[in-house]
Amino acid sequence: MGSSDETALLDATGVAKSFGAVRALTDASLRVAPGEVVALMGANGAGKSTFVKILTGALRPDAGRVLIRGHDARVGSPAQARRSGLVPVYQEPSLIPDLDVADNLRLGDTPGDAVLHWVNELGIKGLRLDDMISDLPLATLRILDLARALASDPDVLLLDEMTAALPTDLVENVLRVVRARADEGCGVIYISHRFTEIAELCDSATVLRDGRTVGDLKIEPGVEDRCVEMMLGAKLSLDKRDTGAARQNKGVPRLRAAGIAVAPVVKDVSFELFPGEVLGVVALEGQGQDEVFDVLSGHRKPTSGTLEVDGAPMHFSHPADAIAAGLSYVPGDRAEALLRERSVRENIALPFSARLRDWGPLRSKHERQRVDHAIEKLQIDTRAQGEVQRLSGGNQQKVTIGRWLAHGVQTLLLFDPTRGIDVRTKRQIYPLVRELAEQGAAVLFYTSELEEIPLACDRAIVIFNGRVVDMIDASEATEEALMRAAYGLSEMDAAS
Amino acid sequence: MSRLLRKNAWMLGLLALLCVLLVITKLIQPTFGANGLESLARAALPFAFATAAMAIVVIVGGIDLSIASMMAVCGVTAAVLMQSMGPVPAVLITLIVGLAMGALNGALIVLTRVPDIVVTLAMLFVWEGVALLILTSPGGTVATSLRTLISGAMIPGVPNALIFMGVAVALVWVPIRRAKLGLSIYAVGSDELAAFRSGVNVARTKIIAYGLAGVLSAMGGLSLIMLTGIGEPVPGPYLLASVAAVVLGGVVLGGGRGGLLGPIIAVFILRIIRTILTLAAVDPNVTTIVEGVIMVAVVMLGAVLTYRGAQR
Amino acid sequence: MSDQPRIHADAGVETDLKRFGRFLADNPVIPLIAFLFLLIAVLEIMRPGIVTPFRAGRDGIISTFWVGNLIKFAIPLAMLAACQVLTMLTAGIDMSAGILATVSAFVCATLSPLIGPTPAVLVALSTGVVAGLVNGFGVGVVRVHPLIMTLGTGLIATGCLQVYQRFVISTGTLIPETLEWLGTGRTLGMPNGLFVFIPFAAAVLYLMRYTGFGRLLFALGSNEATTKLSGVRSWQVFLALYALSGLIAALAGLLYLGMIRTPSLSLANPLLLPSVAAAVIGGTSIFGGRGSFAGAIVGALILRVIDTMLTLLQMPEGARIALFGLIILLVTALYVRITGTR
Amino acid sequence: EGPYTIGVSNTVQGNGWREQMICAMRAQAAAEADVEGLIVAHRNTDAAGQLEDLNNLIEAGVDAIVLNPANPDALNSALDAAIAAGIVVVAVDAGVTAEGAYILSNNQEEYAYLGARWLFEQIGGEGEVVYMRGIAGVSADTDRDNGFQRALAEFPGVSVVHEVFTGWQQDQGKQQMFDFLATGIPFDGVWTSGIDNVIVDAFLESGAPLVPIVGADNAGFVQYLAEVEGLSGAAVTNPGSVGGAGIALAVDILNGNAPAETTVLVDPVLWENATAEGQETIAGALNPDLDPEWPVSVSIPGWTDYSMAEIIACEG
Ligand SMILES: Nc1ncnc2c1ncn2[C@@H]1O[C@H](COP(=O)(O)OP(=O)(O)OP(=O)(O)O)[C@@H](O)[C@H]1O
Ligand SMILES: Nc1ncnc2c1ncn2[C@@H]1O[C@H](COP(=O)(O)OP(=O)(O)OP(=O)(O)O)[C@@H](O)[C@H]1O
Ligand SMILES: [Mg+2]
Ligand SMILES: [Mg+2]
Repeated sequence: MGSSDETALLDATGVAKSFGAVRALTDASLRVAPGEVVALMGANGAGKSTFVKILTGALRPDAGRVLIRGHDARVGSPAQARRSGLVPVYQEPSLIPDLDVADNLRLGDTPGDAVLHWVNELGIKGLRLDDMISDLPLATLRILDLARALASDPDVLLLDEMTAALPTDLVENVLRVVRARADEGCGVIYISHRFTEIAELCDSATVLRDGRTVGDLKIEPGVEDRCVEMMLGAKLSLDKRDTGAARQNKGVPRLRAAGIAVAPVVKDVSFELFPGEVLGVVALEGQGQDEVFDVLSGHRKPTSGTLEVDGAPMHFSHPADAIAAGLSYVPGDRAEALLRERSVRENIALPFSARLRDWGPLRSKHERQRVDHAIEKLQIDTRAQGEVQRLSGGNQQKVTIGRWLAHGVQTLLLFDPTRGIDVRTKRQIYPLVRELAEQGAAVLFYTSELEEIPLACDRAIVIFNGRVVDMIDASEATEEALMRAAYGLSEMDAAS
Repeated sequence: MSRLLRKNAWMLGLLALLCVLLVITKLIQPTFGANGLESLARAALPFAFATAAMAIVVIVGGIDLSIASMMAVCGVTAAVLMQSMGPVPAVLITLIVGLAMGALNGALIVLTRVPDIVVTLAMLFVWEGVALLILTSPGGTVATSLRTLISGAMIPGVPNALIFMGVAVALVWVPIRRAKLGLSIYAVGSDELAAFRSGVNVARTKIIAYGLAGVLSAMGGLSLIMLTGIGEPVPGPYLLASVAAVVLGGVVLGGGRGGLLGPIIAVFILRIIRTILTLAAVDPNVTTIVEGVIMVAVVMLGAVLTYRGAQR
Repeated sequence: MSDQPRIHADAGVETDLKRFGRFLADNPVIPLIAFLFLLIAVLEIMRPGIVTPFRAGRDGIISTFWVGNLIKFAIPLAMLAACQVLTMLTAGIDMSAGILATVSAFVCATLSPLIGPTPAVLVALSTGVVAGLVNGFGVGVVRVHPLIMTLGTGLIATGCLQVYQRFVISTGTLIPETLEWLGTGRTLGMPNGLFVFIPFAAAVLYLMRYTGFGRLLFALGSNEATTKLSGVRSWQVFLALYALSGLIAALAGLLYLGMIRTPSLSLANPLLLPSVAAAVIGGTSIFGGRGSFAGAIVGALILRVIDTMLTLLQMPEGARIALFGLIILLVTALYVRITGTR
Repeated sequence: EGPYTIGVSNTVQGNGWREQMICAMRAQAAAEADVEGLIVAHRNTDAAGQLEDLNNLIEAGVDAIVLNPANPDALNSALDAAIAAGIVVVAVDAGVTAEGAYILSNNQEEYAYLGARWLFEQIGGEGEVVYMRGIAGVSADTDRDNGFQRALAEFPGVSVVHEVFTGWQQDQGKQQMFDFLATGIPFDGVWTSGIDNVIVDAFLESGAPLVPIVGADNAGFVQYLAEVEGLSGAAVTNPGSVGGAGIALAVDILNGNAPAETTVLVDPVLWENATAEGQETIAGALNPDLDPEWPVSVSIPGWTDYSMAEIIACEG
């Protein structure tokens, strides 16, 4: 527990930073004492990532003072930060894609054994030092990033939305390991939009709003509302959805998958998705959910199995085929979904020009209307809209959803759409998804945050080891039940 | 083992292609032998150095359009110097000149933040002009000791030119590839931001990579005058040829992937194709067509194979 | 509760200089045009009177309007730069543009006496389209790197031109009158080539900004995976793009033929590197996703002004060439500094 | 003896003069009964590339090599090897320094001297001239510069007001002349290194008064000399058919009829249109159907045995 009379490991005050006209930070401050885990909180675009980048020398501040163990410090580069004991895990994976794991570690002089130890500890099995980074899944990369940070024996660990792309089991491990490090005296700055994680891990919270530190809080039961109020400058009710009576699905399903298999991961995935329904998908990391979404979106051909849309059999050989059949896909990986140096408008309007017959003059009025509607619905922060890469991570994520919102959807395939999105916007996305469904769309919704299932879905299928092992109704979908199912435990129950 | 094989599949494929081409040469011209190999190796020398230079800057994520011009500068510098001093100091000075030119290219890229292709396009003209200022028309002299270095074969069947090339490139590249610097070069080429965040000094790495390209260009310029015996101020056709060989050799434009061996094998392939076409007395105009077709076809084949692989 | 994201009211904090810098960054053509005028001013100081339309030489009036010539020679260069800008938007490049222009010019001049000017022009344009389709097939379908693909087709086209050339050595050459009129004629002191170029430039600018096809070019250069996700079949775009680039190159070749009036086997080849230079000086990124044809036009004019300056400077050829490079570097470096773009 | 296989090496492609040279070689080879095959290495490259081609020709087992050398000194290693292997070496257009090689060359220095002297005389021995050269740093350009400077030294009243390199490119030359005309700095004559008809065009298109212009005997320029009102000028012959002559010489040597001298200089001739006599020569040389970049002088009397039609057919 940090208190002000101890010497802080890190004490930053009055940090400011502008990007052209965008003032990301105006007056941010933060302190971390040994053994303390401080949550850095704020809405999307509040400046959290910018703050972390400044503290670790990846960006130069316009103003501000940083003390490390009470001494003035000028952190000029990430390498220098590391030498001063400040070790970050940035929100974007910071590993070199074309080098293998060993070379990546050698680059930062990090001992390989220690990293492998931490990787194991964090629950990733079978990682080899000669694996190419570009071949590894996102979750593994995040874990590797963290393991690398841990292995370099940090005094202060800065974790920027480390867990956003992780499935529940891995999140647990991360929280456990980080807590243990803190107990050994390491200071931790922890950024996440998930209150459950913060409640479990953090001792205190520093809240940023519009680039300014608006206050510090002690984490204790019931602090959530107060915290949200500080983050947003307004109250937000966090009530649950009234799931009501279970839906009655009748007639022809919008989407029917029968016996889908993708060698070697997916073995047998079958489900039916009806118009007006939001069907959740629950799975731990690497159970085949990625491949299933790839098949549904036309990215990959299944080894066997059939797809039907509105009763007609479908064979997709290109995403365009899936889109023509009304299936719109929001991928989990933003790198895949965004034109980084193009504007928000162009990103959202992209599908309007996709087909050969749309190559002619743009219908700009039609387009502007739809795009503006989507921006408004999702409350995308358009301060830096000239280039999507200048948006904060959460706002980038919203753009990927906005694209299909503007285009209009029949069947929406959402792969972890709330990754890195702040509480307020999440609370707007669930009703949005519901609203789409009520208007007749069918939604397939994979999320790594189990608490979202009852908030957004009617039913959920559980995928374990490449098979659909269970189907849970929203009314019964407690986190515990989902977790059991996700670990494949309910199947064993049934067998015994 | 299979990993190693897969990693180097492209290079092994190129090597196999080279062997096939050698066999074809032998079939067309049964007298083709040690002499033929030797002149092949000599013809490949300037291309190999230009290609190695280009490969390094492409790996670091850039491109250097001024390589042929730097070769011309180094060629005339050495040829002029050797009129008044011994070969060893002249060669050393030339290598330093090459290093300085390359490093200047790199420094300009880093400092001005102008994209690599623009800076080196401008420097293409600057170095070309400098070469003409050093020597307005072909001239100068080259020590015979240097010229004999790349002729004949000390080890039967292995031309001296090949040994010279191997030793020179290896001296520059192997220690760097082994050291962390080599890793940094690949890292910067692969993902500059991630490299910076992993603690790599991006600016220094780039300048060094361009400097290395300068040194290799200097070797290319030296090999030119070793072949011809005089310095020529007009840049030869090495720029586009080196880009083609680099890509053919499996280095990805954009950076981070590939090595030097593949591109150098590609140089030999391109050279031997010309030999074959000459031996077969193909109409020279058709030769141009055939060269173009082969270049495109090999890369197409590679693209199709890797695409298939990715599609699984 | 306020739902709208807050906009910082920070206009007051920002200095005028910074704001001006940002204005320039948003309109990158403006500093380029300023450079152009600066260079022209330097030229006028070097050779007083060169820019003015009519002036007395020793033997009376010489009706040489230098600005007209500047524009005249910049037109084909700017057209080839359009090939580069369009392909660079998708992170490509068209290294065959110069040769395709030459092929088109040579084919037109040699076929005109045989089949008449109009069919010859059509055949010439179609050579460009066919070669462009080959490029597009290689890049879009087989996924060969554009640099290699276009380099390869350039080589192949050179060879074909050489072979073709042997059959028409003595058939004579004829340059269609319309092309001569476009290439050498003037209206109100301005080259007639503008009658082709202005609609052309307008069409390219429109294509890039206001059509779905233009959107896709930017999108493909920015992130091909994303365009695929959005339902774009990229091979269609590449095929159309490179065919268009070939067509533009062929058209530029025809105009150039009308201007130079000597169908040489290397007529437009030397325009290739300058066309790339004009595109990149004009702010087009070779890595795709960013580019401006207006900038490329100004870039072409700048290159031509530098050419004139150096032609008129009395200095050793080496110094001239080196100076050319240094000026290009200086212009782009200042440009990057002012606009803050890359 | 025969039949022989002859190798040809040339380092500039896509230039009318060089194309004619190659065609002359083909035509001459077709006309020679003893020649069985021609292996032509013809591309754009530098001296090192020509070395490669020469080595490939040696490897191909040719009996003779006829080359247009990129440089007189740079090719010795390959040429010495060829001569040592008993291969006859004939350099055409420019010389080589290899011992034992035969040279049948257009006299480039004389070429420039002849034209420049005519020009300086034409402008009355004083005034300013524009000097439009070829490619900086290339041997042929240096040779011609020597000739030009020699003539210039003989006319102290003449000075060079603009010196520029056209790169032997039509568009470059035309654009540069436009620039000179635009500056308004007066000049009295133009000497060009073979980029000539576009220079006349530049004058005509800008409406500037014509001055005497010296060029080469390219079909386009010769046509202008005959037809353009008010143009006084001269074409200096530089026949591409030295190539054919080279083949003839190589065959002679192979057949044991080697000439006493290893060097034969083909001296250029000047055709001017200022005198009636000259106009007649030009009228006789006109060939309106020929590619405008091709020299009109297609044969060298005593050295070549083919007809106009044969060289144009370019087969062999
Ligand atoms: N390179 C940049 N150029 C311009 N604006 C930028 C840049 N980087 C960040 N910004 C802007 O700075 C503001 C703060 O961004 P930052 O990434 O720090 O937010 P954040 O608090 O991490 O948000 P999120 O929760 O969405 O990750 C945002 O408005 C963003 O658009
Ligand atoms: N390319 C990506 N695709 C998918 N997930 C990503 C990607 N990059 C980062 N993430 C995950 O998303 C989370 C949020 O992204 P990012 O780090 O950009 O957010 P941030 O700037 O901190 O913003 P926010 O507060 O809006 O989440 C990260 O913690 C990371 O795990
Ligand atoms: Mg962030
Ligand atoms: Mg962010």
